[in-house]
Amino acid sequence: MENNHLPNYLEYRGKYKGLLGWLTTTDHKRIGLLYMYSMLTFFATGAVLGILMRLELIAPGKQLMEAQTYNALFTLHGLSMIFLFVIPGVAAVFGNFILPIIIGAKDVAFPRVNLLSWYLYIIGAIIVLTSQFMGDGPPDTGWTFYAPYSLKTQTNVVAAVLGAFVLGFSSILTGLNFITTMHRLRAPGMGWMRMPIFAWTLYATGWIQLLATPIVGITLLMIAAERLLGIGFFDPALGGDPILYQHLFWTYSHPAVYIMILPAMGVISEIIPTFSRKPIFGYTALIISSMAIAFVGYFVWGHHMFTSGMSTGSRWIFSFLSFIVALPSAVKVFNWTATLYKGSIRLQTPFWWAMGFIFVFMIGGFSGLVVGSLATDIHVHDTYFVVAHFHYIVFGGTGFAFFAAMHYWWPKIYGRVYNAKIANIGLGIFFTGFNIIYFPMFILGMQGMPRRYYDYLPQFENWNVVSTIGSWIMVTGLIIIITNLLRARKATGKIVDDPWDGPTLEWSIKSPPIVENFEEIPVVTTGPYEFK
Amino acid sequence: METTINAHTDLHRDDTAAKLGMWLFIFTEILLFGGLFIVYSVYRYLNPVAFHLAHEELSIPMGLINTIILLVSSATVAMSITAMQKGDKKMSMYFVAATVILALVFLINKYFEWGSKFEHGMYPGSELMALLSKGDMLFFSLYFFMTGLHAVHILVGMALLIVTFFRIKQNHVRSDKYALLENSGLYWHLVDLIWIFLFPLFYLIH
Amino acid sequence: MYSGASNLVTTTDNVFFLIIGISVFFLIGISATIIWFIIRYNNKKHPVAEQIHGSLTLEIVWTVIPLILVLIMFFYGWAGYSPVRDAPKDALNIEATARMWSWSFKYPNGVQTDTLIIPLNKAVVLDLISIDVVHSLYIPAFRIKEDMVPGRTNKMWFIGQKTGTYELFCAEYCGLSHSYMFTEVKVLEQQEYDNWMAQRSDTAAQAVAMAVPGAAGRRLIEVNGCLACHSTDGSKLIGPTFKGVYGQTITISTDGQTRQITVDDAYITKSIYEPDVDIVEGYRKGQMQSYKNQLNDQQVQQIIEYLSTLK
Amino acid sequence: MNKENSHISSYKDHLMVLSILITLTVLTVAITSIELSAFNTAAALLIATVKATIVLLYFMHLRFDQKVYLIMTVLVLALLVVVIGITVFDYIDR
Ligand code: HEA
Ligand code: HEA
Ligand code: HEC
Ligand code: CUA
Ligand SMILES: [Cu+2]
Repeated sequence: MENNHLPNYLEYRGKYKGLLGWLTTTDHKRIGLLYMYSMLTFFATGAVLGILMRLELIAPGKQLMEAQTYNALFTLHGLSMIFLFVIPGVAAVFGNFILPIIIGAKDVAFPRVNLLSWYLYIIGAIIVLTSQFMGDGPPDTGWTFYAPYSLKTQTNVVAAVLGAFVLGFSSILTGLNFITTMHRLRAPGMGWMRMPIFAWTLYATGWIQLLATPIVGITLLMIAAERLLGIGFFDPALGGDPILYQHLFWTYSHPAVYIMILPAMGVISEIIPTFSRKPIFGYTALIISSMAIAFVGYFVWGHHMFTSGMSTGSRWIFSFLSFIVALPSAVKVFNWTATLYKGSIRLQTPFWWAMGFIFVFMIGGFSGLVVGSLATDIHVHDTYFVVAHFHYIVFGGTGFAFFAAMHYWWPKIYGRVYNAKIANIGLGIFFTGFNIIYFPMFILGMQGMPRRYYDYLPQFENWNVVSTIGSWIMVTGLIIIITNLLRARKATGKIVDDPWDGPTLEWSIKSPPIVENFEEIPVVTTGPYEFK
Repeated sequence: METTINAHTDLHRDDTAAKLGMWLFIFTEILLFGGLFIVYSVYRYLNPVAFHLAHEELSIPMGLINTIILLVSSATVAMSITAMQKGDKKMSMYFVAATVILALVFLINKYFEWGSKFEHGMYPGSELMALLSKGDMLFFSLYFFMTGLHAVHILVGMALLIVTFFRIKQNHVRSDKYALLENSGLYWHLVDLIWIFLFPLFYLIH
Repeated sequence: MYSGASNLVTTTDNVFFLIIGISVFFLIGISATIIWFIIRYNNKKHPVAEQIHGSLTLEIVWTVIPLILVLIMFFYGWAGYSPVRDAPKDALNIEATARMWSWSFKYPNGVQTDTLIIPLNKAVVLDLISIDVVHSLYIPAFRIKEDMVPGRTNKMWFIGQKTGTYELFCAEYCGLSHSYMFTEVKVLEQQEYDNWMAQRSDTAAQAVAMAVPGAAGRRLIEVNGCLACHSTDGSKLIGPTFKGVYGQTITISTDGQTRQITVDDAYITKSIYEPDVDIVEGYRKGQMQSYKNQLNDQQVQQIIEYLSTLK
Repeated sequence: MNKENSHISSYKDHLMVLSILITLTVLTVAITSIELSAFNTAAALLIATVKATIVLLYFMHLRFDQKVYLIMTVLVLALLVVVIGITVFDYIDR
């Protein structure tokens, strides 16, 4: 390479230096990192709240806090984990950093809108967080804001709701940007059917973001209007119907779970071929299944409302479709497994993360089948079984994939490798802790312990203790993992461009990438996963 | 290479991308109102009689005039694009200006319409509203919220058109580069599109 | 599991076993396959990968087999659930009312309780009513749960098939004391149940029991769930304690104006009918809901009588 | 502009479309002012849909643009209709 002197995106000096340079950047890579660090901060906040909740639940009765505090904690925990961590999650961080490179573009289609998305994200986050300190105290509605409780409580619901609205806007703009990018900026020769799976999952995600988010946006606005102006929409005293609120909320929030998981599945679909040294098995099937998840996932929202008093016919339809939407996920798991067959597997850290993902994702998905079935959901709805289901699949799925992506692309981002041994040890501890926290929750749920309980009956104590202990193990693991990665930016690690011999375009350029990504836009002549 | 900003915004200009982006945004807006249409359909289904009676409080001529105003304004933006394509800058500016003025007239109408309701003590949270039957209450809640949100969109559309007007004036928008005009136009049609449904749903239903 | 406590237990638990069984089978099968591949096709053992792109046959196989499996799961889930929808005609109809954060049950003959007492082997239909926000009536041992939505009446039915006492939780988050919104279901032999009911509805016997000053008020306070928020032993719960409240001088705020008053009949009546008008210092507005539709003047008088006995 | 999109609608076309739209509007008002009970709503909505289609096809140029836009729009609107349908079904079925 001749142009070795071209500055990479980290060293590059624009009009402004230092922090200001970052805050005014329109470089997708820098924006990706802005997202990453802000997101890690919110994740750490949410996680600390989780740990505090577990401490409170270590025994029946009051341990640390009053009921009001506990209720505010799980609300903020849910809000920040969902809206600030996993919904933007993989898409905003790695979608931003990797998507343009992996399809051979210099940037996203609308770089300035991209920066705007990040600002909206931060503004939304600030509004949500200040709702904790302003008004009549932190909201205590749960992240679902169910009416009419959210209309009656004296706490500061309006700010939290408006914050979520702004966050939704940010999410919409990201989706819009990515879709346009994929339509317009693929490298010459990269037809749709040569686009890497990760890009495809972002494409499917983008559509859900565009078409589902506005519905929750307007719903949250209605809640705000109802509280501020007394416009009756959901309060039965004013003629409204609380169940309609649930319909609208889940019309978004079920598709939203696929916003969380699809890019995560994309990451796994990138990692597995790289480390098995062979093309992904069933490329077309994976694409179809992504689109199918996005599409069918739009029509299953009612499975969150099986006990709400919905009509019998609706329960039938929603349960049926919930089972159908499990099929594309099954197809994905089978294809990942088949990719390993006759490969030449390299047991490196990102690969282990991918395997961890598949394992916990399966448990989460299977428990999804239990709650998707009518007879059983009547029993476990709103119990710890559901809490276990979604931690397994949200934290286990999206969270694992997020860390997998960090371990896979970290060398791309910083041009250095981390200490693999420490990373593996961290993963081991984390994985163990993870299962110790959340598996007991399945048992608690089957025994009938309802969720959002500040206090519980003595017979539930044993498993709660186990779960709390698990949370300490997991923190240890996570701290090891994160410090190991952060240290690898400078201190340790040799400098490399491509530690994994990756097949996709992002590995064909320097690490860290130069500002324009490619010195010359590549011409694509084959599918994405071809090994010599 | 001067600034990071330049390095990335100087990518080749892509009007098709801009248009695609606008369309995607329009889809979002459609679903934003879509949420309200869901609410409307459900409550209408639950309170058919109340909705029927409540709509008689609204003035059909007023609604009709506003509908026609919006339709005409839609035609004027469309024609301003035609003018632009033909290279007739003046004409194009006239048409944009006409659209903005029509929008203003629409809002003034709306102001009087809402105003007369307010005078009668009909506004969200008022005592009179609280006395209504539940179905009536829902009808007027929806009426104020949906037409209110629509009015907000009119304001946004007007702002876009005014910006476009000056961009044309400064020759930033020209006959070989009129994506902004086209996109403001698309947005304006969306506003019209939504009104096409709001009008029968609130003013005409039986 | 399979306790047989209600008519729904066996069918529900069968579905659990079916789904969990299939799941465990696949979980172990897939995990074992992955581990086997990792060992067998490790790059040390298998240095050159075969470039396989896919197989249509396999795709079809692993779409169709799970499709069949999920249809089976769906079917049994539905079949296990559908009896929940239609109750027998001759069932015992009880009105279950939830409010923040207590339960009350009203029998056809007007008897009211705060625990649900039902006869063995008899179908029971509950009309689920909520006064304020969404609650959910959940009896884990019976495998049944249904939300109580303000503004509409949901229904639930079951047959208690084993005598005993079971927990009844509120499963839908409803605010501060959601986790304390707890009561019990007692399943009694028909004979025992009849005795209990006879005693409760025997007006003469009741009159004797109620003759004790305050007894009637005490009963009202129990069945209306006041004790969820007010203690009678001086401890502070969500609302002020009832102990010694009558005749006490307290500070209240009305529309932001604070003033001192002495608790008398009129004040208590107002507190029960319009709790949000005068707020006792140190407590929050909006917690207590009006009892305008639940308690008549005479009952309020009985409550006052009871409160005045609490010194 | 891009090549595929060189179609220029004339002023006359636009005025033509406008007059159709206005006629349809007046027609709806006329129809709904006669009591036709259930048909009223159906007719009003049907006409509104026709009007919307005209706006989409001509004013918003879907007819002359690349087909993707048309396909996307149709799918999005279909999605919205299905979602409204499923939700309302719950209430009808109760
Ligand atoms: C990333 C997010 C995510 C994902 C991907 C999913 C995936 C699924 N979810 Fe989950 N869910 C949540 C996040 C998620 N969920 C959250 C956050 C909640 C709670 C919200 C709240 O109330 O606060 C929730 C709640 C929830 C409920 C409501 C429970 C209740 O409140 O009572 C239901 C009910 O049907 C459900 C079902 C499913 C199903 C069927 C899937 C399926 O998509 C799963 C498909 C996957 C598999 C099936 C495994 C892989 C397949 C194989 C290994 C092959 C073998 C398969 C077969 C033989 C079928 N989920
Ligand atoms: C992504 C989503 C996500 C994640 C990751 C978590 C993580 C955790 N959650 Fe979860 N949780 C939710 C989403 C999530 N949660 C949601 C949506 C709800 C429902 C809320 C509601 O009901 O409304 C919920 C509810 C919920 C409950 C139920 C509350 C109730 O119903 O009463 C509990 C109880 O134990 C719990 C516990 C935990 C714990 C212990 C963790 C822990 O695992 C967290 C562990 C993580 C760490 C310990 C990280 C520590 C690491 C650092 C601090 C590193 C430092 C970082 C840097 C240097 C950058 N959560
Ligand atoms: C949801 C919780 C809750 C329930 C249930 C409840 N209350 Fe209260 N109550 C409160 C709170 C909080 C206050 C203090 C604020 C206020 O004055 O409104 C209060 C105040 C009162 C007062 C005034 C007390 C004083 O010290 O001046 C009386 C009397 C009272 N309640 C009676 C009742 C009766 C009788 C019932 C049942 C029929 C009942 N309450 C049920 C929460 C509750
Ligand atoms: Cu009542 Cu929770
Ligand atoms: Cu869901």
